[in-house]
Parts: sequence; C-alpha cells; structure tokens
Amino acid sequence: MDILFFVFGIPLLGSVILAFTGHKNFAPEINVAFSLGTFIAACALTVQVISMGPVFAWNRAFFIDPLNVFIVTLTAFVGLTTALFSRPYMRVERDHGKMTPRRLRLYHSMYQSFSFTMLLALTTNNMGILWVAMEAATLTTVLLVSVYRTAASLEAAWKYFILCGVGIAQALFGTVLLYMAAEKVVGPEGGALIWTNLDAVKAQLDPTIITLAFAFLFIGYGTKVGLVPLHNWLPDAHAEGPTPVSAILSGLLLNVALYAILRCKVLTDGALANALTGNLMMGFGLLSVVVAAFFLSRQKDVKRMFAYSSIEHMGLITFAFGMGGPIATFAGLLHMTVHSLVKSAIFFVVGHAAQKAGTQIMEEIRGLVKVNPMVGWGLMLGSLAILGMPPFGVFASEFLILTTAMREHPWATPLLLLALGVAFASVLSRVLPMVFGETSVKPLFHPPAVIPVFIHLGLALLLGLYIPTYLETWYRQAARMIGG
Amino acid sequence: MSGIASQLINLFAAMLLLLAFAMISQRRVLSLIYLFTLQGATLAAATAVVGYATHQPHLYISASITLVLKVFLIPWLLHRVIDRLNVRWDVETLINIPTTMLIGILLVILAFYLALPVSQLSSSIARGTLGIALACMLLSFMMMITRSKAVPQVIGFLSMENGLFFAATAATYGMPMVVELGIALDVLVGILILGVFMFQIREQFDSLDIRHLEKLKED
Amino acid sequence: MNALFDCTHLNGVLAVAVAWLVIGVAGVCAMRRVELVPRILLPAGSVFGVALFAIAAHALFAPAEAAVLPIGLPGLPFHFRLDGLSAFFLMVIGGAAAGVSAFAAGYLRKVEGEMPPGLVGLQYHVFLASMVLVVLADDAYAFMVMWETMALSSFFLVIVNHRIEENRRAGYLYLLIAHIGAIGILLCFGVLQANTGDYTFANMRVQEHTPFWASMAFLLALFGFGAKAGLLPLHVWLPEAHPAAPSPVSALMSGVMLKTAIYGFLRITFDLLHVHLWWWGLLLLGIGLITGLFGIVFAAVQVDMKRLLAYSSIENIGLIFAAIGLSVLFSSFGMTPMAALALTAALYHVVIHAFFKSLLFVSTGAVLHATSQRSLGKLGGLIRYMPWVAWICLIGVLTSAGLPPLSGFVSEWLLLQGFLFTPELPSSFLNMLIPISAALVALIAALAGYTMVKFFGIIFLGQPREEQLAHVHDAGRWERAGMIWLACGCVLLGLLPAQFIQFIDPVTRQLTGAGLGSTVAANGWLLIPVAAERASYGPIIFLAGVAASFALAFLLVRKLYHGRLRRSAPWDCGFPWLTPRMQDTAEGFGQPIRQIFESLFRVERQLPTPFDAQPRYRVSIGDHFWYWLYLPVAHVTERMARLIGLMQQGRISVYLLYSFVTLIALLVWVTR
Amino acid sequence: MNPLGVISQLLAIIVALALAPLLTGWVNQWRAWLQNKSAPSLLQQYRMLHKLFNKDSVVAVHASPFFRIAPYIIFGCMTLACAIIPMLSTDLPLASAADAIALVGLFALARVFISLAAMDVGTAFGNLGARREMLIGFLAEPALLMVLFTAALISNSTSLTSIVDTLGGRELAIFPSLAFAGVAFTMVSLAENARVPVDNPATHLELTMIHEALILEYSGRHLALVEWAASLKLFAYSCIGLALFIPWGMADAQAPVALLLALPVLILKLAVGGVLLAVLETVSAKMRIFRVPEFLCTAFLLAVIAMLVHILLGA
Repeated sequence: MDILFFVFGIPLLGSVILAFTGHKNFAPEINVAFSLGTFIAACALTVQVISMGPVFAWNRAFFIDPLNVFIVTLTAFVGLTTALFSRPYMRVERDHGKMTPRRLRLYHSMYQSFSFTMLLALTTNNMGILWVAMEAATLTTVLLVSVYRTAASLEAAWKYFILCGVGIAQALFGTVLLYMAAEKVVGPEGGALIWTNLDAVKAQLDPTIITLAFAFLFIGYGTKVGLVPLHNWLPDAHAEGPTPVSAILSGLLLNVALYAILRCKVLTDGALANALTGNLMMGFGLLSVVVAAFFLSRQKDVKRMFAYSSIEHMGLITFAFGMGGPIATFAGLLHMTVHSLVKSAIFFVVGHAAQKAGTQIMEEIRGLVKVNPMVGWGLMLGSLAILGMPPFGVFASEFLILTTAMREHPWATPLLLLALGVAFASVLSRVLPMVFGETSVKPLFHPPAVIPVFIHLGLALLLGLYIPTYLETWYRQAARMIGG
Repeated sequence: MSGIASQLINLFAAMLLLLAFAMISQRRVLSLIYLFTLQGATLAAATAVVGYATHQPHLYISASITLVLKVFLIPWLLHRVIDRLNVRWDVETLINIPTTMLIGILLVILAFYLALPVSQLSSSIARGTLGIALACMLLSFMMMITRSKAVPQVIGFLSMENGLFFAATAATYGMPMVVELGIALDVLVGILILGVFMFQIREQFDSLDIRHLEKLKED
Repeated sequence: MNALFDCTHLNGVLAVAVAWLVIGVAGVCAMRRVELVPRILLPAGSVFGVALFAIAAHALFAPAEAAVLPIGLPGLPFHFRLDGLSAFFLMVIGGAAAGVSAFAAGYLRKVEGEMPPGLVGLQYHVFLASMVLVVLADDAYAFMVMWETMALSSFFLVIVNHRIEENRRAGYLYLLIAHIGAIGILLCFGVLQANTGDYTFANMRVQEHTPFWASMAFLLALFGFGAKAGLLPLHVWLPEAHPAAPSPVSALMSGVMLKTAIYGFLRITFDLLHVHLWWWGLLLLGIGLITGLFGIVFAAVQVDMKRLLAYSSIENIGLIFAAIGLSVLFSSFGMTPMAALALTAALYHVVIHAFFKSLLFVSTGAVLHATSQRSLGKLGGLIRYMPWVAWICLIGVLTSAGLPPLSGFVSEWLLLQGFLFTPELPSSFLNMLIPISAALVALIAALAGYTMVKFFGIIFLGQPREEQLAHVHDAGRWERAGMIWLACGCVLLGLLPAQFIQFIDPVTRQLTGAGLGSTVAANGWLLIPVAAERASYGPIIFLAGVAASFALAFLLVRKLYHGRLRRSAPWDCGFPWLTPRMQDTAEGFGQPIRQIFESLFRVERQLPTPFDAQPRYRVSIGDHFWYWLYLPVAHVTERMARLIGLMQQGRISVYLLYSFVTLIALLVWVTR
Repeated sequence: MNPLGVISQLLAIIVALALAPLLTGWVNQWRAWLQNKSAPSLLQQYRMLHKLFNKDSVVAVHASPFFRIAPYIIFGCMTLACAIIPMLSTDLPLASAADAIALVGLFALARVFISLAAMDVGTAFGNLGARREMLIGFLAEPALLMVLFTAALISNSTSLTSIVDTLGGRELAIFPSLAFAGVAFTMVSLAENARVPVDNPATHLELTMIHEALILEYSGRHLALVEWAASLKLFAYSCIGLALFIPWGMADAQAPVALLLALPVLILKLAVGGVLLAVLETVSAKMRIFRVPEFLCTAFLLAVIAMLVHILLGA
C-alpha cells in the first residue's frame, strides 16, 4: 500500500463520483479537491523518489524513476491549476447555456479519468499498458472535445478519434514487434514488455526488429505528439473543445506522448549502434517547427493559433531530444516543463478573453487591458514568454538548444532562425491589438481566475532565472536516463 | 500434427488477406459488415488453432474475446446503427475500385518485403503469416482512406485492429493477458463512442457522409 | 571574485541597478498616486545616475572585478564583471541617465498615454537597470537575458500611447527586429562557446577559432548588434520607434541603448575574438559609411523633428561603426597605435553622441510638451518664448553639427586623423579605398551641419508659424536642470579632450593593447594624438581666440563708434501682406538635398492640376529598403504560408493519407 | 612660445585685418576695369565700413538676441582663421591650436551662425539665403577638406605650419596631385566667397543671390562686421591658396629679417592673385543656382582625384 496507489486512485475515484455529481453546483469544487489530492500524492511520491531513488510497485508493474516522476508532478500540477481555472470558466459556460447538466457530468468525470489515464501511462512499467493508457486517454479527450455537441466540435472530435486511433494502432504494432524482439531475449513469460527488463537487456535486442518497431512506435506516438505531418487533428481539437481541455491537451497529453517516444528511444538507442532515432527526431522536429511557424502566420482563431504554437514547441523539444547530449536533453526537459506551464496559462487567459468577447476570432477581441488589465497583461506576458522572451524559462531552454545546435548541427540553425522569426512576427502582430488599443466589450459577471495564470507565469519566470538544486539534479538524472 | 496446424494457420491467414481485399472491393455497407464478421471469425479460429498447436491456454481466452467482441458484439452494434440511421445503401469510394486493388497488391508486396527479415527471427510456428498480418493492416488503412462515409471508415479501423491482433498471435503467440484485456476494453469503449458519435453526426448533418466534416481547415 | 556586500566598484554598480529596480517597483506599489513618480522617484533615479557615473569613472582605473550571482541556469550562474570597457560604457549610461531622468521628472508631470505613471516609471527604471546589467554581464546567458529585458522594457515604453495604431506598429516592428537580432547574437555565442558547453566569456576568450568560425561569429555579431544599433538595412525600426516613445525614453533609446549595441559589438570583436581579418574592417567601414550617409540624407528631408533626430542617430551610429572598422583594419595589420587612435575616435563619439542626442531629444520633448506639436511645419520662433530650451538646445545642435570648439568636432577630428595614417597600410588596394571613405566622412559631417541648421532654425528661429505658439511656456526647473547637465557634457567634452582621453586610454589598452593616454598627457591643453608636428588641436585656445576677437570687436565698436539700435519691421520686399506662414518650410529647406540625392529616396508627389478646386501639393519621402527588402520578404513569407496552408484543407481522408505515406516512407527508409 | 612668435602672430592678425578690405577693393577695381566700367577707389571698402559703423543699426522688431550676437561671432571666427593661416611666417603660436581640419571647422562655424542669423528674422529672403548658403557649404566643405588632405598627405601632417614648411622647403617640382588640388581649391574658394560664377556680390537679384540674401536684414555696425568678415574670408582663402601652392618667400621660425621681407612678397602675391580672380570673374558667367551643386561636385571629385593621384604616384 503506497503513495502510488493514491496517485491514480484518487482521480479514478473522482471520475466515478463526478459521474453522478458532476452537474451539481459544487461539482467544480469537488473537481478541484480531487485534483488537489492527486497533486499532493504526486508531491509525496516525488519526495519519496528523490529520497530513495527509483521505486517499483506491485511486482514491477509500476516503476517511478526521475524521468517520469517529474512529468507526473507536472501533470498533477497542471491538472490542479486547470481545475481551478475551469471553475469560473464552466460557470460562465453554464450560464451561457452551452453546458447542460448532462454535459457537465460528462465533462467533470472525463476530466478526472483523463488525468487518471495520463498518470497511468506515466507510471506504468509495461509498454503494453502504456499503449492501453494512451488509447484510453484518446477516448476520454475525444469525449471532452466533443462536449459542446456543436457541428464544429463533433467534426474536430471525429477527426481526432480517427487520426489518433489509426496512429495509436501503428504504435500497437510497434509494441508487438518490440515484444517479439524482447521475448527471444527475456523468454516468453517473465514480462517481456516490462520496460526495466527491456532496458536491462536492450543491447541484445535484435536490430532489424527494433528498427521496424521504432518506426511504428514513432509514427504512432508521434501522431499524438502532433509532429508534422501527423498533426492535423491537433489544431481542430484545441480550437473546438472547451478551453480547459485545450489547456490540458497542450499541457499534458503532448508531453506524455513524447514521454512514450522517449522510453522507446532509450531502448532503440541501446539496441542500435547508429543515430537512427536521433536523426528521425531531429528531422521531424525541425519539420514541425518550420511548418507550424508558417501556419501560425495565417490564423484567425486565437485558440487555433496557440495550438499551432504547441506544435512548434513540441517540434523544438523533439529536435532537442534528437540532438541528444547532456545540454540538449536537459534543455528539452526544461522546455517540456515551461511549455506546458506557459501554454496552459495562455489558454486560461485566452479562455476568459474569448468568453468576454463572445468569440474566438482575433479581429473581434480588442483592448483587453482596458476591460480587465490582469487578463490583458496575462496574455501579453504569456505570449512573450511562449515566444522565447527572457527572463522566462522558455528562453532558457531555447538558448541552450540554439547554442548547442549552432556548433553541432549548423545546417539546422538557419531553419530555426527562420521559424522562430516567423512565429514571433505572427503571434506578436496578433496579440498586440488584442491586448492594447480600443475596445467596447463589457467585463464578465464571474471574476476570472487569474491566480493560476500568474502562478504558472511566475514558475516559468523562476525557471528562467533560478532552477532549484533538487530540480536540477532531478533534470540531470532524467537527462542521463534518456541518454544525454 | 503441428504440420496440419501450421497449414491451417496459413490457410486462415490467406483467408484474412482475401477478406481484406474483398472489403476494399466491397461497395455495400451491409456486406462490409458481413465481411468484417467473417474476418473476426477467421481471426478467432486462427488464434484458437495457434493456441491448440502450441498449448498456450491464454490464447483460447483471447480467441474467445475476439469471438465475442468482433463476431457478435460489434457487428450487432453496427447493424443497429445502420438500421437506426438507415444508411444501408451503397458506398461510393473516393478512388475507383480497380486502382485501389492495384495499390493494394503493391502494399502486400511491400508488407511481405518488410516482414521477411523479421519473420526469419520469429520462433512462432505462424511466422510466415506476419507479413500477411501487416498486409491486412495496411490494406484496411487504405480502405479508411478511400471511404467517404463514416460507417465504412469505422469498419476499416476495426479490421485494422484485427490485423494487429493477428500479428500479435502470429508473431508472439499473443500479448500478455493484461495487455490483451486492456486492448479489448479500449476497442469496446472506442466502438461505443463511435456509435454515439454517428448518431450525433447524423443529427447534426443529417447524413453520415464525412465529406460534411470538412469545415475546419486553413482557408 | 569578490563576496557580495563588501565595498567594491562592482557592488556599487550593482547597488545602483538594484536601486533603480526598487524605485521602479515603488512606483508600481503606489500606482494611484500620480505625483509620486515625477516628484520623488525620478529625481532619486537621476541622483543614482550621477552616482553610477562617478563609480564607473573611478572603476576605469581599477583592476577588473568579477562577481557571481547565485541565480541563472544550473551550472551557469549569472557572472558579472567590471572591466575597463564596461566601466566606460557605464559612465555613458550613468551620465546620460542622470540628465534624462532629471528632465523626465519635469516632463512626466503630465500623464503620458494610457499607462499609469507607476507602470511607466517601472518600465523606465527596469530599462535603465537592464542596460547597466547588459554592460556588466560576463556570460552569454546573463547577457542575453538582460539584453532582451532591455528590449522588452523599451518596447513597452514605446507603446505607452497604445491607443494610436501606428505606435503599436512601431513597437511591433521594433521588438520584432530586436528579437531577430537577439537570436543572431545568441547564435554568435553558440559559435563562440565552441562545443565546450561553457558559456562564460572567460571560456570564450580562450577558445581558438578557425577563420571560418571566427568570421561566422563576427558576421552574426554584426547582424545582431547591427539590428539593435540601426545599421543598414536593419534601421527601419529606428525612425518609427523614436517618435512614438515619450521624449525622455527616445533620449535614452537613442543616446544610450544604441551604445549598448556598440558595447556588445566591441566586446565580441575585440575582447572575445582575438583574430581580426582585414576584410572585416573593410566591411564595417563600408556599411558604417553608407549607413551614415543614408541616415543624414534622410534626416535632412524629414519634417517631423523626432524622426529627424532618429535618422541623425542612424548617421552617428554609422560613423561610429566606420571608426571601429578602421580600427579593426589597423589591428588586422598589427598597427596597434593607429588602431587605438581609431578606436578612441569611436569611443569619444559614443560618449558625445550619448550627451548631445539625449539633449536634443529632451529639447524636442520640451517643445512637444509646450506646443504638443511634432511637425516642424507648425513650429517656429520659439527662441523668444522658451529661451532656456532654445539656447541650451543650440549647444546640442552645434555639437551635433560637429563644429569646433564643441565636442562633436573632436571625435570627427580624431577619425580624420585616423584616416590620414591609412597610406601606411601594406595593401595598396586599401590605400585606394581609404581616401574615398575620408571624403565620405567629410561629406557626412557637412550634411550634419545642414540638417542641424534646418532643425534649429525651423523650430526656434523665424516667426511662429501658428498663432497658439505665441503663448507657450518655457521648460520647468527639473527639465532645465537635466538639459544643463547634458549641455555641460557637450561643452566640457569639447574643451577638455586631452583630459577626457585619459578615460578612454584604459579601454583602448584593454582592447588593442595601445592607447593615446601617455602621448596626449605629455602636452597638457593641446590635443596631440601622435606628434606635435603631425597634428594638434587646442579647443580652449581656439575658443579663447574667437572669444577674444569677439570681445575686442564688441568693445572697440562701442568705444570708437556707438551702440545705437533702432527696431523696425523687416523689409517686406514691397509686398505688405507677408504672413509667418510664408516663411520657408521644412520641406523647402530639405528640397535641395531631395534634388541632389533623388535616387536615394522613394518620392511620391501629388501635384495639383490647374482645375483643382482647392489645389494641394503633397510629397512623401519613402525608404527604398522598405520596398526592396522588407515588403518582398513579407510577401514571400505570406506566399509560403499560403502554400503550406494548402496542406490542411479539412478532408480526413487526406489526413489519413499523410500518415499512411509517412508510415510507408519511414518503413522504406529505415529498412533501406 | 618665443617673443618673436608672438610678434609675428600679432603682425599676421593686424596685416589681415588691415589688408582684407584692401584686397576686396583691389579685386573690385580690376573687375570694373576689365568690364570697362569706371572703378571705385581702392579705399572704397574702408569708407563703406566707416560709414556703416557710424550709422544706427536697424533691427527687425522680432529679431532675437541671436541676430545681434552673430556678426561678432562671425567676425571672431574669421579673425582667428586669418591668425592661424601662415601668410608671413610659419612661426605662429596660435596655429598649434587649430590645424587644417579645425580651420575648415572654423569656416563651418561661421557659416552656420550666419545662416541661423539669417533665419532668425523669418523673412522669405533670409531662409532662402540660409538654405542656399548651407547647400553650397555642405558641398564646398568636404572639397576644401580633401584639398587640405592632399597637402596633408604630402607633408604627413595636418598642421598648417608644418604643411607650409614642407611644401615651401622642397625644391621646385611638379606635383600632379597639387595641380588637381589647385583647380579644386580655386573652384571652392569662388563658391565660398560668393564670387561669379556661383554668386554675384554686385547684384541683389533675388533669383540668384546668396550672400546678399543672408545679410539682407543687417545694417549699421552689424552689417559692417559681416562685410569685414566677408573680406577677411576672401583674404584667408587667398592666403591658404598661396600657402599651399606658392608657399615660397615665407619666413620660417626665428628670422625677423625674413619676416619683414615676407610682407611685400605677400602683398605682391595677393595683388597678382586678386587680378587673376578678377579676370576669372569677368570671363565666366553666373550660373543658375541649380547648376551650383554640379560645379561643386566637380570640385569635390577633383580633390578626391588629387588624393588618389598622390597615393598612386606618391607625388
């Protein structure tokens, strides 16, 4: 009986309870309470891991090491803040009549089960279960995206389902191949899908199978990371779902999918002597960065725009991990953290802004600093942070990535320069008139939840200026595991 | 004994491939469902035979799961859906059938080429069939691409899962039990959600033609 | 390496930076109390500016000090180091900031724009502090963080009046170019760290680079810092951003912030890279001079006084870069004394530009404050109503025109002296080019005179072109104080070059290994860079000469004749209906330049036809770079975006096809 | 700073102040003769100055103090200019305070002040004159600077005295660079001193006038000072020309006799130069104001070519 049980026991319980009480007036608070519980459990887990190193649970079915524990904490934290944000947001939606009691029940219950699947995917030691959890995450988020039942949201959800379902299917085939390769080494019984076992014997795994397997796994989980050209579901899903869902999609789901890829990368690198995985990740990462940057310059819908910026940043992170080496890997992990913090913060403010203006079209959102300075400055600072302006943490990681790339892969830097420039120009040119300038809209009757926004931004700021030593050692260990 | 078994398995594998082609060439929704059911049955049988031949009891279980899920439950659901939404008419494909067939043949060749080195390394009696499994998967993938209605797309998706199951069986006598169960659960939930979706899509667009689902795009 | 809290120069400077930050935050805490910022905070800030000036001046002659702050990236805490170069630029920052803050104390009484004064004060002081820390930074990360903070704070100051659309546009353009430049600098550091993963300047100093990588670093630095300094063709933000910002901010941006770019460039070119290739120098010289000519020619035809000054900043930056280029050229041939001479000219110009450009900008601020009028065509005759501003501004104008005995002339003189040594360069090809450059420098200087006469004459002299100008008020107490401080800088730097060069000497010794200090010190009041028979310049004697003959003439005329004076109307050429509107306009004054340099401009004229009911003549001066470089780039980007956008036209089958093709391709690739 | 130096310095200043109007008068006289007019007397300039000093000076109602200070400053500048240009001797204590570049700066200072003063009154003519003066200035200045640079490169120094020392000390040789420089210098000084073909000091034709437009509002003592400054400027330019191109006969340091000898030599050279100027003015026609930039650009180019020639041929 250990903390791990609570980490995903709580959200599971929460989803069950909220399935019945989700429409009640106090449901948002319950939601927050469960997320808080999860977060506390996650923190306790973190402490445990930091103090006594990697832990196994339930005869090696679950495994917590520095790599996943930090994503676990991040997940739990963003889950909590998003729950805080969704309180006033969903109230407003209900008052606008966009959320019926049934939908609220569905929403809250799915919210909890989504964080359950995330945590399951993160903590499991079994590649098969990892796949199952990812698929389950897809299912829950599909329901969340389609919660408004509008034509657009249905279309988005359908595309999301089909594309990710197909992608995930590839991942399953990859897993089968992996199992097949492992079985010959580990033996048919004795959990040939247990990651730690595989990690122990990864050098003996057969290269040809592993190569094939990684190809499938990369396509599969890459679809969920949103790598170009597998990204097409992502903007629709972000734009059409409720804003808290967009926040957790960008803040959590993408990270977890990338985490899955990293786990596979470690094994593959062990099995193969060549730089296959690195090249693949750099190539797709770079492609994503560039393409997403150009997409950014054509957006009209604010949430869609920031969805593309998520693609861009995921590409950057993938590129960093692809480069490998201690600095780049460290930067990748750091970027993962700050991106999910900042991006979810942006979605919070965007959500409020869109509710005020009653639209997500950027031309019709104007002069936020006039109506509500907190929201306005939140959006301004958040956008600047996500665009890599110091002293926010995004800049720290981009600094490390670019400087490392400059000497190791100079060919990539012009593309990165181009992409970052275009992205900066596009986003800033749209955010400026939204934040400043004239406006006519009225303030909302529910006070917006700006605390989560500024908590996130504050943390991002902190990570840019000062990284606590335990966090640093944690990152370093993780980086070492990924093979930095 | 195992000789017959392996022959049986190869036979079933061949049937699966045949069915996959049949699905590609099939125009009518109803017969698509029948073919899918048949595919599921074949898959279950193949699994069972492998289990019998290699004395692996858990394969019986997965065989039975397959049977229940893919022969009875899902086809039944699909039938209900198309009855409710009466969309039993013909499906026009985006690419014409002969072309699809040709591409399909190319895909099969590719799949075999890919699977050959791998299946050399397999210890399973069904090793030769891995290529077929991969081929089935790719074929159903292509079917999803070419179909313009929701139901056939879903069927393609499911038959892709069939291909995966068969691959698992053929290559490695199936995955660990817990994983099998998990996958089965996901498939089940997935099909349920899809079913619900189809109703909602229907009431939104009063048609299941996914060409209505092309509003969200870059303009 | 010294502990915090013991009394060193570095800690003193850091203390000033912190003090500025505290002042800024204090302003925000009392957001509602409008008068707090101008009454108390800004004067305090200006006092700290003086303190910074003093500390830095003292630190110049002290050995370098370093400190490490416990913040930053893991394994890369913020390193700060105070050596000659940084101390010198800190002097510039402190000196200019003191004057400008004092002026702002008077200027910001009236709330500027939509932002509450507390917020403006915060951004203003963060801007100051970040500039200080940029100059102190001793590792790439600290440098970049402070650099971007500087850009960000100044960006917010530019869009203080964000209601006005073109201000937002100006701020946008500014931040965009600044950021892209910053990425260039970042990549330059990436080159310099040479895969060591150690981003301290100390490490970069010891790295040896192949010529390819060294040139790469140099070009990236030129791109990055050029974008900030406003070198062609990255200058377009400057004339947009400066008019948009409140005048004290324009003063700081133009007078000080541009200098941080010079600082960074010197730091990288002379300190971190120790090889110099001769074509670097040539490149710098070329770009610098073209920038200078372009800037001054455009300044001469402007009709908005702040735009005029902005373009003149471009010109000055160009001259500074030309001097640096000359210095690089010399040092690449190992002629260190000449390199030192050219570098001295550059640094001297850095200082005086900081002073006179700040002075001119704050003067425009005072005029703007009194008349709320930026267009030269609606000003005039202000010397009668605001004599303080006018006469102090005159000093700035004469300095900026590069006239003896004021300081503007000294740097020009030193630069030309530098050119006179070029025949000693070993390459005859260079010898051919240098006279042309010298000629260009002379031309630029002369044009500066033209522009400044236009600037001062149209604003302050003549008759007021609008009625309401007749009752404008002069600058207030604080404003005068700030302006006088800056004016004193211009005058003293002009009269005591020999003394001030002692302050530049440590820097040139640090960067080039030689300095003028000793030779200049040898003969007191005369400025003799090399040898008395080669060249000498004694501003004080010069001034004494003019003053003496002035006084003698005055006295003699009064003594031998009389001092009678009659007032009467000016001669109206027999046309009694003269109005002030009939005076020469700014356009008119710039017209000859527009004719001579026609090809540099993109002129759009609206000529009246004989049939117009009320005929009007409109002419607008455009910048070719905008149409030849920026718009095409924008169009290409847009077209590419449209092409890429085709990828996503909503059809799920197509999306599936993408994944399918990717899968197949990948499989084929991995198993090849 | 030896007593002799002080003496020669003072002598130089006095000679300049005294002879400047005379030179102007001389040129005007010759011009009149060459154009078959009856010439004014040689002392006409002095008479005029005296008259102007006696008159009240009438100042526009809204003229600022600047307007009244300017003439004195201009006069001061020109005096200093004459003081630092070696005309009699190369032993000038003041010369060390300002070298060739500073000399150009000095002229620029005077120009800026007179232009600003002209703009102060705010009449159409003042502004017009100021604009044209600055236009000529910004083209003439670099040209003059280049001419001086050529000499400076030859003698490796920008200090006027040592330039003259080297040029005067050398044996007679043809310097092609100096030839170019000489032509350029002549053109520049024509422009700078408001002479035909650039400007015509004898007319008040508003389409063309430059110098006269500048000083239109001046009268009385102020006008006198401005006019005196103008003739000083002409004197200074002539002396520069002489110093650069025919420097012989000038006294160098510690030679009182040579100093006494130098004066008649100078007067002779000036007389010849004045005649040449008059001839030049007579044979050439006043050009349109828009042709002036071309004229001066030619001068500028000639000067640059002179430098190039020097660097190419080392001569």
